[in-house]
Parts: sequence; structure tokens; C-alpha cells
Amino acid sequence: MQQLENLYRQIIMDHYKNPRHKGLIDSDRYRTHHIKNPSCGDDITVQSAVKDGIVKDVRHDGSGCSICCSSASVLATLMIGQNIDSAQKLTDNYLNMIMNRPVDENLDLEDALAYQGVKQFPARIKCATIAWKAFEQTLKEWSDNDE
Amino acid sequence: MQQLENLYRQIIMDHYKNPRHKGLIDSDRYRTHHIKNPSCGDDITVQSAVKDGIVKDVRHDGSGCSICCSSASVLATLMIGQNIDSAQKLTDNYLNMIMNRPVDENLDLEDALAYQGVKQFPARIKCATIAWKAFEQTLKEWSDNDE
Amino acid sequence: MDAHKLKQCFPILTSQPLIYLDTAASSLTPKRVIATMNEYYTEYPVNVHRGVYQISYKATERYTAARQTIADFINADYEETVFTRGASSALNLIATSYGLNNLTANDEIIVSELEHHSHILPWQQVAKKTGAKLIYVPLNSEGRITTENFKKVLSDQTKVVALTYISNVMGYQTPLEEIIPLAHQKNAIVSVDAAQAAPHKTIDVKKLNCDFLAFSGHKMLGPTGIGILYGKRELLDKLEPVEFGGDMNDQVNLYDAVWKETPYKFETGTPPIAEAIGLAEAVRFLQELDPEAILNHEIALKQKAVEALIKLEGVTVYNPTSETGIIAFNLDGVHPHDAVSFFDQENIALRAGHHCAQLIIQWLKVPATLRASFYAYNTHEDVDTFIEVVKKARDFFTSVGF
Amino acid sequence: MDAHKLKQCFPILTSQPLIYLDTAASSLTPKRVIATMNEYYTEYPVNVHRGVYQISYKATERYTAARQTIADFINADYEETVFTRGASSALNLIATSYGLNNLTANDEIIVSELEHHSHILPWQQVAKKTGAKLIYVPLNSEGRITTENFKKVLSDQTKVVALTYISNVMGYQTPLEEIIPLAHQKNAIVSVDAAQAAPHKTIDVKKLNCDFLAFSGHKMLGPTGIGILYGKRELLDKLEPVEFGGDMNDQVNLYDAVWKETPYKFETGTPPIAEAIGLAEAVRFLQELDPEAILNHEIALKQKAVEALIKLEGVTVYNPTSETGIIAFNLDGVHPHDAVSFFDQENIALRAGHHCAQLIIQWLKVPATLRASFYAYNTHEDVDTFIEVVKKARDFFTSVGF
Ligand SMILES: Cc1ncc(COP(=O)(O)O)c(C=O)c1O
Ligand SMILES: Cc1ncc(COP(=O)(O)O)c(C=O)c1O
Repeated sequence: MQQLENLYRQIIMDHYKNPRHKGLIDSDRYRTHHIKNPSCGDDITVQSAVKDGIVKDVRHDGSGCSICCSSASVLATLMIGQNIDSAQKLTDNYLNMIMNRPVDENLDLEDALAYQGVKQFPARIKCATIAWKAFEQTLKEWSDNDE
Repeated sequence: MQQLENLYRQIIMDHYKNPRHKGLIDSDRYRTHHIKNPSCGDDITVQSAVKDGIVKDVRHDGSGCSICCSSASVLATLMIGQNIDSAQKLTDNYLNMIMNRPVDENLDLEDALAYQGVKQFPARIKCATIAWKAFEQTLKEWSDNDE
Repeated sequence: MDAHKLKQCFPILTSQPLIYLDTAASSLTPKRVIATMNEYYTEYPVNVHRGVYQISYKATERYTAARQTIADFINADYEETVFTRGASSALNLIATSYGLNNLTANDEIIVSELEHHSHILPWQQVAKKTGAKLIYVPLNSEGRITTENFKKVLSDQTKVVALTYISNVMGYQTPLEEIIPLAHQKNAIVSVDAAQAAPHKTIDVKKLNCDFLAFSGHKMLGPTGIGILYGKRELLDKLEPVEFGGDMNDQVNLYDAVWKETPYKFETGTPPIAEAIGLAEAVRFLQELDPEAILNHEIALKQKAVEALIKLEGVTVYNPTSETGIIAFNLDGVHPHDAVSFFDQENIALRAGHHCAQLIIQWLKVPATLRASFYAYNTHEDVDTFIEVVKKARDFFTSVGF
Repeated sequence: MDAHKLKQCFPILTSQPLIYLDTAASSLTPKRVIATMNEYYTEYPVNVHRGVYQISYKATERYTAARQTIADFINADYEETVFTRGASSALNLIATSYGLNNLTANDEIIVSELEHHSHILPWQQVAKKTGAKLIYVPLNSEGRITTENFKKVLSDQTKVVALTYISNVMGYQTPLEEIIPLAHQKNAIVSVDAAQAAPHKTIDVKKLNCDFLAFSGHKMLGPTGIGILYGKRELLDKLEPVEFGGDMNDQVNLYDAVWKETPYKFETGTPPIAEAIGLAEAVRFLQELDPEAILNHEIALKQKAVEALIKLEGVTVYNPTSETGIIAFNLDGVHPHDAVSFFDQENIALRAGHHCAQLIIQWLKVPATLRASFYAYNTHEDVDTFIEVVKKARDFFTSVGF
């Protein structure tokens, strides 16, 4: 039970119940990436708008469990305002944390730290990473196009 | 080796090398049945002509190993002249002998007795029985049509 | 049937605390089925057919006997029993070979929203390619296929009726005993998805008089990698193979070839030998347990569980009247994937999702469900624990703010 | 590679006196592959995908890792590696999905008389249904496919080249390294039957640059019931699935559905889970043994055997120059099924027949052949015994009057 309480932290539940930056925007200022997890049905679309090397906005929409949906909201909150380089570093750090790999303690994941508990639940790792991987893809498009 | 010598008896080799009653006849006096053994490629067609309840002729053709081809020749030799009833009884007896089931010692299988050795070679039982089963089918057709 | 004793036959149930309620996805594998496949791999691990040496002969004998055992199990003939990769593959064979070659734009195919994707998508394809119309039996208020509703869609245009025997989400039994004669009056053929029926029911294809029927090994105590297609002899005789190659032909020439008879013409290449032999052992085990006894046992468990669940606040059961061991339910406001982690922590294996049956999930107007499926090796204690954990889970999720 | 030590890894070789020379039909199964499948059936015998509880997650992980292991083995990507029922099924998938949808009456398909039925009949069907022409590469006097002869039939109409990597009767290797670039110059795609290559050769699909390639588990130390289809990503992306149902779709509506990406769109239903996990273990074993070392070993054995056989009166060898462990031969005047019983009595397992390759048997103008196929677990002593028994068999059959 301990572990499950560790998973469903208040921050996570708050983002699940009151998602920030939710809803997609139809504009070419955004790069969009959609990921579906066939193994459990999570289905998330993430958008990012980058200008002058800075993440101006992140949007998300989709359906899935609390871990999946909330993490998209947490992601958006964390990323807006970061430059591309630190956005990528934060993403790496988050994924490393979830996968139980070494992390850079100096980077502040803020609310996303609440997802530490996921590593006890290997079957839920995909839920916690799907939005971040979609976001990473949009970042990649921005870099590929030299923004 | 003993066993194999038991299998390849002189009578069998003789019928293999000099098959009797070989070659099919295209006539409606004959009932024809074709069997192919997919597991080893033996391919035999047997014909019988029955009149007044007596097997007047048996013909065969096909390809296969020595056991298969010779047994068709032996079958033909044995059956010509039998009445339907004893033809069926001889067939049953032969099949029982090969399958190692109880046999009627009073029935004379003549040259077909040479196939006793087959029961030591379960993998070859099909070879020794395929012609007989085809013959049995033709008998069945004769009986079904009330000859 | 003594479920406590039975648990001893399943290695996974003796090695760890596990309440396995996911049999509708895959049943567990009993020791003797594992041992039978081991015997193949250690004592005669060779190819069948055309092998004239002893161990190959043994393999061929066992493989042939396995087909007969499985044929007998459903009261089919040897020639009517085709080995496939699984139920999905068998259902596709019917649609591809029978459907594509016999249907036209004037025909109708009756299906239902209770179908597993593997019994709906193949017929969607047939409809697309032939122009035939896909007609859904309206489900009644409980989500059931009824004879009455079936009559409403049956017509002179009906050429194929493709229905599940038991729904893998709702656990309902389709009244095929009534539906099949009606379909035959219209000269329609009936394809039955028996993936959920074979593990729990005595299937008698002759009595049922269905035209085709399919099921999978892994759901009935057998191995993965094998399924069965049953078809009436006279239909199979006329059906074209869908895969071509080794072992399914009698004669190959440069530009044409001659097929073997059924069942071989549908089975090209080296067959699933270990799997067929293993499935036959599973069938013997099922016969010893007696499918009717299994069904009665699982219904008793399900009944007990449903009665407790419907009394609980915050829990919704979608199929309280199902006549098998399947319960579809949700904790209100909790996504099933969140819920399932809780059960997992308590060593209860449940399934969450759409169960490859999105149409009935859409019909239920939920994003997904939890599914508990009880089987022969579950006990009354399993039910008690399950109910306790449902309560704890509900309370937990409420406490963290769901 | 120490073949004597290796024999210890195969239960059947330690439990009885057996000289197994039928690997080209099916290889024997090593202990560790059997153990790996047992582990699945005893420790986590559940369905993959959509299972969020721990043992299901473990099954999914192992199953996913198995695909990656097998993909790496042939230097393919994960997405390019499709699980099928066997090589025959994989080769059919190529012909059905690529062939039927891309060929027309103006096109030509190049095949050969060395093909296994499973690589000729699917293309015969495509030819029949699309009107495309089946063109046979003329074999040279030894019965080989040569680049020179291939050039004679390659034309601007060539759309598909379907050739075996290694012939299962003659043991010849096709010069695909030269043929594939030539085919690509004409924009033809190349389908490679690697059923006999995978057990003995390091296959590198990227270097070979073939478009499709197929092989079977049971011939490469793995289980029955599984095979692999490799296809280039860009081709698989465009290919239509041939079976439809559970697990291969993302979204199902009443009248249409959306497929998943490759490899999943080709794999409907519960996959061969135990088989995939078992095959990955076989691949690891093969990699440890090193395919090149296996091939060198078996060629040495074959060479030794052929040199002895061609010196014998009354024995005909059809492929003295084969570059694998396969020998096709006959005792003069003795039907192979008669001969094989003699070998069986002496505990030597040989195959007799047309080996599902009737065209090359017709080309050889014999009714059937004996086939001895040497593999990693055969020893030089096996060769000596084999040769002794050939002599004894010949003398025996002469003595009884053949
Ligand atoms: C060259 C070749 N291709 C294809 C096959 C077919 O493989 P499977 O029977 O496993 O489908 C075989 C095996 O007999 C073979 O030797
Ligand atoms: C009702 C039903 N039909 C068909 C299938 C497909 O069976 P398989 O996945 O073994 O092909 C299943 C299994 O999920 C099922 O429950």
C-alpha cells in the first residue's frame, strides 16, 4: 500500500483532476506529435510552440489513466519558458528517473519529481513517459528544422 | 538385420521384381480405387472385376517402395477366384496380421503371409496396407451396388 | 471438482501467492501439458510426415492422434479439424476463403457488437472487398444477442451469420441453438467464435450444426501458437486453401499443383507439432475435469462475487446476469489501468482495457472496463479476497482524490 | 566448436544411440531452449499486451525482447521482424500481400526449380490470379542457380525475384550477393527463402539488401509453431495485412478500423509467446556457437562423407559440390523408403522422398532421394558410421535381390 500511496501523490492527482494547458491548438506555430500505447490504450497528443529557442507553449490532449494524463499536464507546466537545450535535458532527466537510471540531481524537475514512485511499477512506466516522449519528438522537429 | 531379412522375403522381392496383374484396364466391368500415402509418397490404384459374387480379376498400378508395390501384386494373385465374402475375410485377416491383432489361423493368406515381418516396422505398415485398403474400397462398391 | 486440489496441478499457483482472474485472456498451463510438450522436445523432437524412421514415426503418430483427440472433443471428424495459429487465424481463414469467394454485393453478413475484433474485422474486410453489407444484430438492453432481435435482421439476403458463442467481455451465451436453424432456413452459413466457449462448455458441432467454429489452445489449458478451425466436411471440401506450399499438395508441376484433401490442404508447412500434442493433453485434462463441472463451478464463483459487488457503493457491474465466470466492472471514476495496479499489488491478476472488443465497450459508453474471469482453479476464498480488495481499492482511490 | 561436447546439450542425443542426419527437416532442440519455454509455462504463462499486472508485464517484456534478439540476429530492425506460424506462412504473406496487390499481367516473377513448395506455390497462385508470368531460371548442369543464367531471364518485366538462399535438397547456395543488385537495377523486389540458411549462416539483411526474407524456428534449434518474416520497413509500411482482428488495430468502428504500425499490423490475435521466447534462446545459442563455425564444421563432415560415397559402387550422389551439410543420394535400384528402414535399424535418421521440392526431384529425373543433412551436433565418428551403414545397406539390398 505504501508503494501505491507513493504512486498516487497529491500533485499527480491535482494535475489529473485539473489539467493545465489542456486542449490542442490548430496553428502552424505548433509542432504536434501523437503517441498511442497499444498495450494499455493510453492515447496522447502533445504540441509545442518554440520561438527564438524558447518553449513558448505546450499543449496536450488525449485519454488514459491518471498517470498518463497528469504527466502531460505536469510536463506542460515545467517546459513552458525553458530553452530548447534545458527542455531536452529535463526530459532526459525525467526519463532517467522513471527508468531508474542515474539522474542529474542539479536539474529541478519540480512537480515532475512526484513521478518517482512509478519506478516501483514497471508496468506503468509507459503511462508516465508517453507524453514526454511525444514532447521530445516535437522538440526534435524544431531542431531538425533549425527552428 | 535379422528383422530386415524378415521383411524383405524372397516372395516379396519376387513380386516386386515381377509384378503380376499389373496395369489398369479401362472398362466398366472394373471398380477402381486410388490411394496416395502423403506421408511417404506411395501411390497405388487397384481395380477389381466381380461377377456372380466371384472376384474375376484384380489389377493394380502405381509407384512406391518394394513393400507397397509387391503387396499389390500379391493381393491380386490371392484374390482372383475368391468370392466376395472370403475376399473380405482375407483382407481383414491380412490387415490384422500387419497391425499385430489376432488373426484367424484357418484362413490361408498364401504368399501374403510373407508380410508378417512388417509388424516389426510400424513406419512401414502403411506401405504394406495401402493396396489392400484400396482393394477393400472396390469390394465395398461392389456390395453397395448389390453387384 | 475440487478447486483447491486442482491448484496443485498448476506450477504458477503453487510457487507464489496469486489469484488469477484473467483466464479469459489466457488460461494457466497445467503441469501435465508442460510435461507432454517436454516429452516431445526431449524424446522425439523431429518433423512429422514423410519421415520413415522411428522417432519421426512416433512424432507423426502422436500428432495424428492429437488431431483425433481434439476432433472428438467437439464431436467433429478428423478431416473437419484444421490446425491454425490461433482462433484469430482460423476466423480469418473462414472469412478469406469462404467469404471472399462466395459473397457479392447483394449479400448480407450478420455480426454483433459483442464480437471480438478477430470475428468482426475479417468480415468488415469481406464487406469492403465484395460489397456485401455488414448488419449488426441490435443488442437488447443488457447487451445480449437475442433470438428475437436476430429475427429482425435475418433476411433473404443473409448469406453469413458470424457470432460469438460466449462474449469475452460480457460472458453472455448466444442462443445459437435457436439462431442456427433460423439461419439455415435462409441458406446462410454460420461461423461461430468459440474461443471463450471451448474452455467451459461441451461443444458438439454436430448437434449445434454450425458450419464453422474456431477456438484457441492457450485459453483452454493448452499452449500458445495453436488454434482450431472446425468446418463441415462438405464446406471444407469446396473451400480453397489460403496458404500454399509444402505438405498441402499431392503433386507440384512447374505451373500448377494439386491439393491434398482437407484438413491437409489448409495446413502448409511444418505444423505446430509440440503445440498440437500439448493441446491434446489439455483436452484430455478438460475432459477429466468435465466442462460442465467447470462451468458450474465458475458460475457459482461469479454469482457469489456479483452479489457482493452490486451491494458496494462506487462499483459498477456491467453484466450481472452473465452465465459464465466473466465479470465486467469498474470502480466509479477510476480509470481501469489505475485500478489494476492496486489489484496487482495484492497479487490479483485482472485485465483492464477494451479486451479486443471495442464495439461492446463503445456500446457500454465507457472508455474501458476491468474484467475478472473465474475458472476451474479459482476458489471461494479467491472470491472473498477479491471482494475485500475491491473495497480496499475503492477506498484507496477515494482517499487519494479520485 | 566441439561436437562431442555439444551433443550433451541435446536430451535426445544423450538418452539413446542416435545419429541424427535429418536436421534439414527439423533440428533437434537443446536443453536450454526447452528450459526457457518451461520457464514461461511455469512462471509467467499469461497473455502479453494490455496486461498491466506483473506477470503479464514480464511476459510482454520477454516477448518484446525476443523480437529484438531475433531482429538483431539478422541485422534487421524491430519493426521489420514479423512473427508468423513458420517460414511457409511468412512466404505466403509476401506473395499474398505484396504479390496480389502489385503485380499485373505485364509482369514477370522469377523463380527456380530449386525452390521448396512453400516458395513456389504462393507465386504460382499470384501468377494465376494476376496474370503475371512465372519464369524459371534455367539451372546449370549441376542443378545450380548461376548469376549468368539469372541474367538470361531478368528483364524489364521482372517485378519479383523469389529464390531460395540454400536449397533444402541440393544444399547449394544461391549467389544472392550478385543477383540482388541486378534485380534492383530492374526495380524488382527480391524475396529470399532463408529456411535453410538461418541455421547455418550469419544473415545480414542490410548487407544482403533483400526486400523480404523468411525462416522457421524449428530448423534452427528453436520450437515448432513459429517463423519469421523480415521485410524492409518502407515495404512493410505500405503492405496490407492479410489477417485482421485483435491486437493488429488501433481503433475499431462498426464499419472500419485503423491498423497499427508494422510489425503489429501483420500479427493478429494472441501471438506465439512461448515460441518467440524459445526462439530467442535458440538464437542466443546459435550466436554463441557462431554460425560460421557451424557451417565450416558441417561442410567438413559432408566433404568427408561425399568423398567416401563417390568411391562406392552402387551409390549415386546428386550434389557432390554442395556448400552446406546436405547430401542428396540414392542406393542404385533401391527405393529410398526401403533404404531408409535399413538406416533406421542402425539408428541413423535420414529422410527419404521429395523433400517438398518436387521440381528439383523431377529435374534430377529420379522418383525420390535419400537426404543426409549434417549439423553442429554431428561428429566425424557419425560420418564413419554413416558410411559403414551405407555399404552394409547396399550389400543387404543386393543380397535380397534389389
Ligand atoms: C528451403 C525451405 N523453405 C521453406 C521451408 C518451409 O518451412 P516450414 O515447413 O517451417 O514452414 C523449408 C522446410 O521444409 C525449407 O527447407
Ligand atoms: C471471443 C474471442 N474470440 C477470439 C479471440 C482471439 O483468440 P486468439 O487471440 O487466441 O487468436 C479471443 C481471445 O482474445 C476471444 O476472447
